[in-house]
Amino acid sequence: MQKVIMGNHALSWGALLSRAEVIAAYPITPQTEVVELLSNMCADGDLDAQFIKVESEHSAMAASMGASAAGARTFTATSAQGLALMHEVLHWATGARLPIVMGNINRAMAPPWTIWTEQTDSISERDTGWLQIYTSSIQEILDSVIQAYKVAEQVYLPVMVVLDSFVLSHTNENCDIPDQSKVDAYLPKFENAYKLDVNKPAAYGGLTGPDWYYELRYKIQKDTERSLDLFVETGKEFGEMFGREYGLVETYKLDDADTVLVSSASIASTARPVIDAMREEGHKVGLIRVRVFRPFPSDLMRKLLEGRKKVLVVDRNISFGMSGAFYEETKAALYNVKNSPPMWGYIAGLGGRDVPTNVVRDMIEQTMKEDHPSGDIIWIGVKK
Amino acid sequence: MSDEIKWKKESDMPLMAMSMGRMTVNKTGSWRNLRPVIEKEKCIKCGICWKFCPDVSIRLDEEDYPVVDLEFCKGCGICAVECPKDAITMIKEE
Amino acid sequence: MLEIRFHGRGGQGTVVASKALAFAVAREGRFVQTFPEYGVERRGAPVVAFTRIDDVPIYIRSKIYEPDHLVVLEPTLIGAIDVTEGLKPGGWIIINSDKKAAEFGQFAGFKVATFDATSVALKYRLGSSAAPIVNTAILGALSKITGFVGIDAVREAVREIAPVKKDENVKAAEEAYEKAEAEQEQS
Amino acid sequence: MKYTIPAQEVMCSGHKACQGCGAALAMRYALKALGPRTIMTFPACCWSVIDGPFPYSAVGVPLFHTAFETAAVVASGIRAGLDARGEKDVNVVAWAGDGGTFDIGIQALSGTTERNDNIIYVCYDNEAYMNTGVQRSSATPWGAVTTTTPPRHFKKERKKDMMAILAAHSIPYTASASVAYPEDFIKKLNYAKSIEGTKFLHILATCPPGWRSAPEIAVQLAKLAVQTHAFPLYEIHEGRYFKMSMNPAKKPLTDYLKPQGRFRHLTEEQVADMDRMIDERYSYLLEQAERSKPYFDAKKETK
Repeated sequence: MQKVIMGNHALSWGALLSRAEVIAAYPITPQTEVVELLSNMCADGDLDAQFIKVESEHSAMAASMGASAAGARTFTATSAQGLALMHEVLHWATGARLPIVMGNINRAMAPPWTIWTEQTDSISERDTGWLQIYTSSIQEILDSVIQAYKVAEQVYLPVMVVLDSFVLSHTNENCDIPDQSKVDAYLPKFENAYKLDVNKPAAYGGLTGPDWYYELRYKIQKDTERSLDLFVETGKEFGEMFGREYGLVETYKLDDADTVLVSSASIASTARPVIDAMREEGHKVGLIRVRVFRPFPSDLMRKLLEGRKKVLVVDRNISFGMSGAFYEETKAALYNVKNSPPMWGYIAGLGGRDVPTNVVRDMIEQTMKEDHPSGDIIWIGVKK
Repeated sequence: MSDEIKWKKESDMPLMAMSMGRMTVNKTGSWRNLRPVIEKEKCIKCGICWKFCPDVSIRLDEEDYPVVDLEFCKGCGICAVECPKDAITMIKEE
Repeated sequence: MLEIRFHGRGGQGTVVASKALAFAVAREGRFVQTFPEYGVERRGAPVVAFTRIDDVPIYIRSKIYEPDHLVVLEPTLIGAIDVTEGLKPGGWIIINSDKKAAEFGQFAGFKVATFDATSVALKYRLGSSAAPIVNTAILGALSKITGFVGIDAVREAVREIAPVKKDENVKAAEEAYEKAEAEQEQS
Repeated sequence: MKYTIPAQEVMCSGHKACQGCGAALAMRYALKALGPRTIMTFPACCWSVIDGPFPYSAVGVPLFHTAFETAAVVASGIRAGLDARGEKDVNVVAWAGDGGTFDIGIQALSGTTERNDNIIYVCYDNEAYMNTGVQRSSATPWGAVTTTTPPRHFKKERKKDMMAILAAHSIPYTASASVAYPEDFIKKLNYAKSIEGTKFLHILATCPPGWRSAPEIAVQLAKLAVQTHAFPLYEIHEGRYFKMSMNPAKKPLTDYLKPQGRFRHLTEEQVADMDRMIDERYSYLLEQAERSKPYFDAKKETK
């Protein structure tokens, strides 16, 4: 079914089509439409789910943990301050190996009060063990929720589907809403082998000393690494069934590119017409949109970037005292590589500052002009 | 399910910290300084000592006399205090 | 790609107008993208919304700085803000107004068309007399004047998007479509 | 022998509770009432340790260890998960200490209670943060010494009235119970099991190390708390109707305080002050119970 829907509703539709059994959520701008539509879907009987209207995001995640531990497919969504409030229990969900899927709308952190987009909220949670998908279109948001469950339930790890505040969350676009029967075939009912079961009583998460905690962490890392292949596999399978294939990254006009722009989410989307325009002028520029940020596809990035002339990474987030996260990770992935290209790290669009095509172009041109980056962090468009 | 679990490598373990056995592997009898001794003659088989044992270490035999499971009894002495007939005495462990 | 900017006041249905246009265009099989300029503006404050239309998927995800066309739902905004900022020469300016297009002499270099959407909205009791919701009427007028989208698609889109008074909203769009004239003032 | 409490043992020996632990007794009784078709969740509390380290457990029912402030809402989540999967006949129990209930967990507990989610919340109250080494909580009684309220600055605030806070949410059932009265305790849990909605049980659980008392008198102390009216046993139905579970003739407060090191510093005057506070609260409860009589009489008649 073709529909024009907003990014937030794409999350709701994703949860509906995935047949989420429990939803626990708390409203926060700019996420509210996600929970509003889900409430209505439940009230109308379109979605047969238990909806727990909790009193905080912390409880949204805690309730999700309980429901997921009981074996139910569980969905929640939040943003910024809400995500930060969840921080402790985000770790818990990972350690307890709960395949929860959560939408996070990238909103800049306060203070000052703000509601506009920036990735620092979800980037701050990159070490919680949540797998993270950064989306760049309304369609991709919906599709990613369904794929997220497929991956989460194989590795028993939670997945965050991330989208830009307003630029995606409140943008309406054409979206194909797949048939439920096809989604059911792609994503069958889930039987959690480790659920709380009165017939097989077990305690989960009991005190664990240094003798085995280390191995439990090793297992999380191994399964996180395994999820790389699963994202590729499930993305391919998705393509076969629905005609839209997804991978760890999306490349555009990359083959012979000597200058490569690496970015994510909506900035990477806006970069496409810029690449088109510059290609027409004869510049060998290409694009990598990083879609899966956790786990970071280091091998793939090495393969794609090794031997290029120049790489610029555009981050809509900042790790104060260092640089942007996508830049850090890309640089780290390329460090032990022989033909590691020089890398420019731009910070753009913090707090929802618009990043139109001319700004993207400025960053590419500056990179092309310079032989080497002047530092680890390049601010673009600061009013000085 | 009360056997001690001995893993050699991470692949022996479950995915997460999930219990695979019961705490009866933990012989708490070693915590004890004082040991309850029951004088059968005084016992009226009321079951109060059984009832108030926090360590589930007193069972009642076929004749309803209490038997202390010294493998687990921590020697707290509640049974001795609660016994209405003073039939239980706490004596020093050797 | 066509880029259209909508100007109105909070509560008038400006954002819905931009969405309804996108919904209608999508029904004709084209690609659309629509979004409001997001702020925390409350009822009565000036608001802006955008719609992009193309025959191929739309990747650009920034605001529209140089729109091809404008829709002004609230004529009193003209003068209060520079509605034509960035407007490409020769672009349409569709204004909800009972005045003649010729009376907007300040818009030299653009194609101006007016339509009294407020009267139509009031006739069908859309919104209140203090705050009539003019979006469905202006959309009917836009369909007729610019031909960006057919009235059939507008009808369906309005029915889909109107939260209440679906029939009245459809009638408002239809009536606007019938009455609107592509009178232009070019100088 | 005629058992006055169920013979079945779900909890096993070998757990890591201190000698004479009231919390261990509380769990033993609770599981006798609840039976094996029960799922529990523990926030950080003594029972996080008592249950035993990975890969072992003592409770004998499925258990989800959770973050300190989340017990109630994790229970809500478990219930929703079970409901979504059609597993209706399982008791879902949040089992938390006083810190996790009165302090850090009160927000989630209030949320669960306001939604009236169908769970049983048991607070085993040992009147301080015993698991971290006896720091004061808002459940610590007036006059008590803890490691953060030393004798010269003993706790000067009254114990938070958690029962009243819960009752103010209009939940179907709140009750206090004691490890010294297992029959009453089990009866209350059985009632809680039989009704829908959020049920809250407030259990006084003796803590010999934290109260600085001898382990062998753990049950005696719990009994004295009731007999001196320091910890009255009562129920609140539907958030409004009070019922005393027992109304013992008052024993001297010093009988309860003397054996506990945590009250040893109190002067006679201070004990008298404490006694007044206890009497004040007790007479309030009696008044409420008196006022509620017609409700329970009518209930009896309809039965």
